[in-house]
Formats: sequence, structure tokens, C-alpha cells
Amino acid sequence: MGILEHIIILTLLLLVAIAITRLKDLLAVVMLMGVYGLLSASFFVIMDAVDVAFTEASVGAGISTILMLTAISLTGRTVSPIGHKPVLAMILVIITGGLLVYATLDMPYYGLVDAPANLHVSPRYIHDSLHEIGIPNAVTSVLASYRGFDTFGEVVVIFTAGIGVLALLSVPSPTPQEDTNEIKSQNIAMHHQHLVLRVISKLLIPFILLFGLYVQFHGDFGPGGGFQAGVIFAAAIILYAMLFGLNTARKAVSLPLVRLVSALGVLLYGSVGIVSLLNGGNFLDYNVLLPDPVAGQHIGILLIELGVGITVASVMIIIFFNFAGRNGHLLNNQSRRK
Amino acid sequence: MEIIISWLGTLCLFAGSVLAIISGIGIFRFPDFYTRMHAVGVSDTLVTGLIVIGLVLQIPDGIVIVKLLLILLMTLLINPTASHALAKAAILSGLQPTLTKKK
Amino acid sequence: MLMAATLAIFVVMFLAIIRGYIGPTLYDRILAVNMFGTKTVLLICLLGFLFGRPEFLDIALVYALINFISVIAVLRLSGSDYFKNPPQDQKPS
Amino acid sequence: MLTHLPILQVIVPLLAAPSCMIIQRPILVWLFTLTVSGLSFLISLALLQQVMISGAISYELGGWAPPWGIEYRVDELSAVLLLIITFVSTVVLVATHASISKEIAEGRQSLFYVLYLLFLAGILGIVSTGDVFNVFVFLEISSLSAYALIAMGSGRRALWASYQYLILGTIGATFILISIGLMYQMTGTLNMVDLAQRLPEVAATRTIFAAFAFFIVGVSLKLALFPLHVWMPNAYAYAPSVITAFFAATSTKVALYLLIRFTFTVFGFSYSFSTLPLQPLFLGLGLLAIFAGSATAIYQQNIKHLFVYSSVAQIGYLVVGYSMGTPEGLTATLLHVFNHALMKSALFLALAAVIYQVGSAQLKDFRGLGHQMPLTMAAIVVGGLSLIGVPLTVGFISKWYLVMAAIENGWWPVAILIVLGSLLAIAYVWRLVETAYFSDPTPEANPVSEAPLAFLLPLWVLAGANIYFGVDTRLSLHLAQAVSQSLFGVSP
Amino acid sequence: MMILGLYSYWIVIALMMIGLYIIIAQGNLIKKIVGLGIFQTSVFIFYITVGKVEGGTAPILAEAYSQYSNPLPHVLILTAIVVGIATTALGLALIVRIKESYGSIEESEIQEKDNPKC
Repeated sequence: MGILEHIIILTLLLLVAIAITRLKDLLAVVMLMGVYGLLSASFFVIMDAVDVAFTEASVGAGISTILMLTAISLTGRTVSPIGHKPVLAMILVIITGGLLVYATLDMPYYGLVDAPANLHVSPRYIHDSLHEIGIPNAVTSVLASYRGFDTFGEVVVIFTAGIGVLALLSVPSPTPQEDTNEIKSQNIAMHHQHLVLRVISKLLIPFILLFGLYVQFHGDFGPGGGFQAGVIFAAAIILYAMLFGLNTARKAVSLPLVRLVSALGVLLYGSVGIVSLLNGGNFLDYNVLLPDPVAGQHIGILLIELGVGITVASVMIIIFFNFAGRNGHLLNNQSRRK
Repeated sequence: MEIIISWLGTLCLFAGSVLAIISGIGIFRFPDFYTRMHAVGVSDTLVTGLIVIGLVLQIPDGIVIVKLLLILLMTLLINPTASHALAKAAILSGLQPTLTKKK
Repeated sequence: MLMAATLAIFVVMFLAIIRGYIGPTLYDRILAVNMFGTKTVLLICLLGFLFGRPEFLDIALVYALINFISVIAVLRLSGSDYFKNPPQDQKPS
Repeated sequence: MLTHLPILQVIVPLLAAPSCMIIQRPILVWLFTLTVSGLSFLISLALLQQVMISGAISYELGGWAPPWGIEYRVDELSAVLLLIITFVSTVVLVATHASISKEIAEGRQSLFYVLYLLFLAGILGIVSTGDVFNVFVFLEISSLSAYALIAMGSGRRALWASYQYLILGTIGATFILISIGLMYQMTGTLNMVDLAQRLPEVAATRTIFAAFAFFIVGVSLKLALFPLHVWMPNAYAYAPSVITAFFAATSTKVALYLLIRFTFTVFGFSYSFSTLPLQPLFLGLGLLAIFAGSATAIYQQNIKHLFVYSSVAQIGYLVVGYSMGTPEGLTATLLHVFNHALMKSALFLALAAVIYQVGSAQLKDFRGLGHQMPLTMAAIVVGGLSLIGVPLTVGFISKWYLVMAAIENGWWPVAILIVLGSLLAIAYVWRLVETAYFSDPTPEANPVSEAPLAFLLPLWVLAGANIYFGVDTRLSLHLAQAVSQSLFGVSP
Repeated sequence: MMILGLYSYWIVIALMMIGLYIIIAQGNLIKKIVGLGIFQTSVFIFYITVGKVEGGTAPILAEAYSQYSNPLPHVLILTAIVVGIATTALGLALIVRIKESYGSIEESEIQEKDNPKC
């Protein structure tokens, strides 16, 4: 059961990867990268990793495609051919691959119930998390409680990326000012072109935001959680910015505020840990948050997921706005900023 | 009654699959962008509709049906919009349809 | 029947990948990717039923939304100067 | 609160970083960062004391017992590294405000401190944690902030250097991720202590061999071990000056820590050194690094490049000591970790002062600086002598123990090669000293005055430490021996 | 049995090799980042494959099921995906700045501009 789909998807993935190496048009590469993301997400569904599939779909096929497109719109889209024969690369890659194939020879076969990985640590997560944590989604239990510190690290990583992008792109762009008239006419054309899009998106955006909230708070019972919700939330705002212009979006979402909020998300997560320290437990020990341990776990997970969601959403917005803001005439309806 | 519903579901799934393959062949074989667009744009929404309705008829279970219908609603909104935007962007960028048959 | 429908979707996915690879215009690729996206949504729905856990349809919903946003992104972001005259014959070498 | 020291060590800077976003004003952010770093230093002192008295401390994050939860485990090795990192960080930070105000635009300065704190927290996390996946997460925190910090350096070359570092660093991190995955697949656990217990059962499998190989390659990339050092010279040379001082003193040390931690604690000494040809590999690469690094350093015109290539050579010394696989060799390596951090932070901080006053660090700009900036140049001379290994400096101590360890191991040729490597160091240090003291300033150059106190104070703390620990070796030697014994004690 | 049991690992390895090849061999900076994406995603697929249990279902606990796939790799990969997107974002920001200051995103051209003589 499932082995056929398994093989088909892997083969399709291989096809897409080969296609990506051969394409010379960066736009096509990025679009196929989106396909790669969707395919690997489907693969994760087959592998029962629904949470991962959720994330991979929103990140691999969504946000990273958008970011790459924005970058390409700033850098140009063609790839120069490789001048030399990449013999060295080939050798290195073959050594790496050979080593990995060598490693597979002693691996437990795919799907074995009694593979070491499935026998040692994880049984506790499956058998005991329901009464230790009290939520059915074992992935959320492990993510937010058993290995909550990894997730804290993850939030810090994404925060670091946001700050890094800010630090890199907050210097003024050296490209000369564009002719504003041309931009204006182009924007009028855009306006015509996207009338239907705008109407439909206006219908959709509230729904997407609502759906983001659902994903945020439904993570205990089904696939989802703070990270996915944050990405969906940010995607809605990015959609808005793309269709109604960066300046309009900036009026709705103030960037300095978003910066502050991204820091607040991390601090919220951290302060949950600090509170558990003060209550006499270890860092991130939710049991001591409330008199009843399971209720404590609930409130702890709720709060940290909220922290994750806030940080992820605001960092994604920061990153996109900074990228898009680099190219004044890309998304602005009015003339570009000074 | 249940047998009829389950058969209807199977029928919908079957029709959807066939249609999907036809549109797949269309996108692969047709000569230029606009004809390919017609192969996909027209059939895609119908395929989705048929398959989703087929699934709805398979398992009557409260929340799943709601979610399926939500997906259907989304596709009904999104697919034509995307096709419309795509076609309009193509024509505005100066892409001309191939009007004569290729030799 | 579920299995057959899944296989049909795979066939269509394969064809869409081919079209996405050979192009030849940017819009062909967008079309192929968009089609691929809608097929992925269906695939996830079908897989959910096939594996007997159809309550994960949230994922399919996300795919549908993300797919829409990506198509808009490609159209909008490729609309800048650089892409005013897209090369019409981007044949892969 | 004392029981929570291991986690406080990491989360104090980690939570301070987002708090900086709220403060905004650069000078206040700097004071805040300095305070936080000083606090971390105090915590690391307390930790070291605790560890020395009662042995390794284990801290269960989230209250979950390992291997189900994440464990922080601070033993002698971790505690010493924590101390070195926080000490260098605090000292360098004193000079940071002055240096940064000339090198980075006002609007980005507070972001600089945020990234600095994130980097600090990242490397502290790597050193404290007892969970292999947690290592990966914190490795990425430190790497990402490092890429951004390097890119904040002046000029476009900083961007390109940072990009190259990003690509190679990410490949390295992904290799480590693959290695962790393979280990997890074979043992089912991610906790280091637990892994150490469960790995021997499967040690003969090809999968574990591959895991080991991937780890070594990945960590060598991070360590900038010859020939995988290609990213380092430019990345460090074009980074903001204080960042170079901080990175050169800490970043490679953390990679070395990972190497020691995994080969000794996780895979176990006998697997790492008996089963696999690790010893000749690292010995060869280390010796190559010493000579290639020193020889390249001689020909550099940019003094920052010169000292970075010298770092490549010093990494060679570290690895040679490590490759001996004896307690004496490891002691020498650890001494050198401690001493090299002192030397390199002093040297690069002095360069930061020169760049602050002169505006560049090309060799020709050093003409006559020996008389114009006597205190700064004197510190460079102390650091330089230390690099060579002249008696009464820390460099001598580590070289001495390294040579002794080699002789004790019966490796006469290696001992001779180490001494020869020092001769090369004389060549590159002499070029700088000659230019600074014995050639007149070019007539068109503006007269330069001594660096401000903000530089001189931390600079002479470090230079003084270079001399002090070169004379009084009790503390450093005691720590190194304690660490070495604890590592060889746990592994048969 | 061996071929069937290890087939998926081998495909994943092929994917990793393709990703690594793109990173090393391609001179275009954006394509390198794409290669990095493929490489990392393949590693994620490897982890998830390790966690799959034959006959198991998604680790969202319910009365009706007894056999679940291993949730731990899922958690690790969720974290790793986030790390991946963070790296991608930072890399792209660097590329944008490189393009602005060098006028090119081809490795060979940038190296030429840094060392004009050789």
C-alpha cells in the first residue's frame, strides 16, 4: 500500500531535479523549484508527515518561490553557460554519493517497524504524550514541549534571518531613479490588467487570514501550528502588497511596528521559559505554569505557538517588503520612495 | 440508495480522471500557448469539481465534507481567476496566437 | 477507483512537468505550474482518502491558496522592465 | 538560580538580542550588549567553578529527562570554552562602539549589536548543549548571524566573501545534518550521552562509518581546516574589524570543540582513533595547513589577510596536537585554544585600532606607525612574538607543550616541523615590525595619533594576558589538563 | 527485497547529488541557492523516509489507530525547513546586494572584477 505512489513521486522528483540543472532561464528554474516543493510535500503526505507537508508546501512552494522571484526581478533572469567542464564538481559529487550509497548497505530497510529509530526514543512520544501533554497531535507535543528548546532555536533562526536581511537591504539602493511617468503609465496598465484579480483577492484575503488563525489554533488537533500559520498570514499580506502596491500595503502594515513585533514574538516565547524558571521548574517546563500539569502544558504550548506565529509572520513580511522595496517601480503604484 | 450514491461517486471520479488525462494530453500536444490554455483553463475546474464531488459522495462525514466543499469553492474562485490573469498577461505582453496550422 | 484516479493525476502531473520544462514561453510554464498545483490539491485529497485519514484536507486547502499566490507572484514580479520582452524561444540546451 | 546557570548562559544573550530591537539607540544598545556580555562572562566563571568542583552539570530543558527531552551538559571542556568565548566577547565589545561608529552607518548599528548577540548566543549554545540536533540549530543561528555580520563590512568584497561563506557553511551544516540523520537512523537517539552508549553496538556498520565521514567533512569546513579554508581569508579580512577579532578568537574554536566533542564523547576515542585512519589524516592536513598558511601569510600586503592566513596555520597546530590522540597532545591543543584566542583577539583588535586611526590595514600604511601609535604597535609586537612562540609569551607555552607531546609520542619529525613552522611565523611578523618601526612614513601620509582609550584598554588587557599567561601558566595549564583528563577519563 | 527496501534511499541520494552538483558546478549565484534548496530538501526527504513505519499512519493520535509513524524526524525536519528558508532569504539578500555593487551575478565575472589582472 502506498509503495507505488511512493516510487512514482520519487521518480517525478528526480525528473524535476534534472530539468532544473539543465534549464538556463532562472524564472523557469524557480517555477520548477516550486513544483519540486509541491512534489516533495506530496511525498511527505505519503510518508505520514502531514505537518511537514504543510510547512513544505507553504515554504518550499510558496514563500521561497516568491522570494526567489523577487530576487530575480532585481538581478536578471538568464544564466551564462558554464565555461569549463565541471570535472572537479563531478568527482566531488560522485564521492559524496558513493559514500551515501555505501552507507545505505547497512541501513534498516524502508518502513521496518522494528528499525532502531522507531524503537528507542519515539515510542514514549506516541504512547505517553496523550496523558503527559494532553493533545492528540504527537508532532506538536514533541515540537512544543519535549523538544521545545529546538523550536525556540528555530524561532531565533528565523528572527536572525529577518535581522540579517534588514541589515543587508536597509542601505540605500545605488540604482538610479526611474522615469516616474513610465512607471505611472505602466501602473495604469497594471490596474486594468488586474481588475478581476483585485476583486477576487479582496474576497480571498480575509478568508486566508481567517484560515491562518484556524491553523494557528488547530495545531493541537491536526496538522498546523505557529510556523505554518505565520507563513499563511504573511502570504495574505504579500498577496495584498502585490496587487495593491507596496505603498498601499505599507499604510496598512507599518514596517517599524512589524520589526518590533518580530522581536516581541521571540520575547514571548522566551518569557514563557522565564516564567517557568520563576515558578521553580526548568526552562520551558510548562508543568509548573499552572497547578494542573496538563493544563500548564496546554497554556504553555498555546503561548509559544503564538510566539512562533507572530515572529514568523512578521519576519516574512519584513523580508518580502525589503526585497520588493529594493526595486522601486516593481510594486509601487505611485512614484518610488526617495 | 447508498449503492447508487457510491456508484455516482465512482462515476464522478472516473469522469474526472478521464477528463484530467485529456487535458493533460491537451497541454502536452497543442501547438501554442492559447490552445494549451484552453485545454487547461476549461477542463481544470471541471476536473477538480468532479473529483471533489466524487470524494464527497464516497464518505459522508461531517467535517470532511465541509472541508471538501471549501476546497471546491476555493478552486471555483481561484482557477478561473488565475487563467484569466494569465491569458490577459500573455496577450498584453504581445504574445500572438498561432493562427495558421503548422506545416 | 481512488487508486485509478490517483494514477491519472500522476500522468497529468508528468505531462505538466514536461510542459514546464520545454516551455517555450514564460506563460506556458506558468500555465503548467498552475495546472500542476491544482493537480497536487487533488492528489492530496485522494491520498487522504486512500490512506483512510481524510481529516487532513487542510493541507490541500493551503496548496490551493499558495498556488494562487505563486501564480500572482510570477505574473506580478515578472511584469517589471526586465520582462517587458520575454525571450520567446527559451529552448533548453 | 544557581542550578539554572547552564541555560542562563545561553538565554541571557539570546533574549537580549530581540530586546535590542526595542532600545533602538546605538549607544544605549552598545552599553546593553556590553552589560549582557559581561553578565555572561560572570555566569561562565560561576559555571567553571561549579564544574571544577562537582564535575559535569546536566540540565534538563522543559523538565523532560534525556533522551526524550533536550539536555544541556556542561563539562570541563564546555566550561573552559564558555569562559574563553565570553571573555573575548566582553573585551572586544569595549572597543566595538568606537570602531563600529566609523565602519557602519548609524541606522544599521543597532542591528549590528542584535546580530552580535545572536552570534554569541549561537556559539554558547553549541558549546553547552548535549543534544546533537540542538547543535545543528545553534550552529545555524551562529552561522546566519555570522554571514550577515561579515556582509556588514565595508566594500563589495565583504558581500562576495559572505556569500561564499554562506554557500560553503551551509554545505558543511547540511553534511552535519546528514551525519546526525544517519546516526539517528542507526540508534534512535539524539542525546550525546545516549548516543555514546548505543553507538558501539552498531559501530561496525557502514552507515556509522559514513556518518562519521560526513561529520568530519562538515566540521572541517566550519573549522577552515586546510584545504577547506578557502572561505575564511576573505570572510575575515573584509568583515568589520571588531568582528574579525571576535570571530578569529572564537569561531574556529567552536568548530574544534565540535570535533573534539563528537570524536571523543559521541563516537568514542577508540572508534575515532583506532578504527579509522583519523590520525594520519589530521596530522597530514594539520602540517600542510601550518606550512601553506604561513607561507601564504608572508606574501600578503593586507595585514588583515596576513593574520587570517596565520590563523589557517594556527588551526594546523591545533589539529596536529589533536591528532596525536594522547592526553598530552590534547592538553597542548587546549592550551593553544586558550592562548590563540588571546593572541588573535589582541592582534585583530590592534588592527581595528589602526584601521580606526589610519583607515586601512595595508602594509604600506604601517610605515612609521611604531612611533606614531606606540602603544598599539607594542601590542601588535606582543601578539606577533606570541604567534612566533617567543618565551615569556603564551605562544611559547603552547608550542612547548605541543613539541613535548610530539616527542613523548615518538614523533620526532613532527616536533621538528612544528619548530620550522615557527620560523615561517618570524618571517611574516618581521615584515610588519620592520615596516612599522624601521621605515619612515610616506611623506604624503597624514600624521596619525595614538588610538583612543576605548581601544587601548581592551587591547592591553589582552596583550597583558598574553604576557601574564606566558609567565604564570598555572591556571591555563590546570584547566587544560583537567579537560584532557576528563575527556580521556570517560572514554577507555 | 534489498532493492525494494533501499530504493527510496537511492533516489534520495541521487537528488542530493544533483543538488550538490548544482551548487558546485553552476556559476550563477541564484542557481547555486536553488541547488542548496534541492540539496537540503533531499536531506529532509531522507529524514522523513527514516521515520516512516509500514502500516503506520500520521502521528496524530486517535482511538481508531494503533500503529503510527515516528514523529521525531517530523519535528526535526520542521525545524530544518525553517533553517533552510532562513538561509535562502539571507542568501538572496546577499545576491541582490552583490548585483547592485558588482553588476553581475555570475561567479566568474565577479572574480574577474575583484582581480582584474588575472
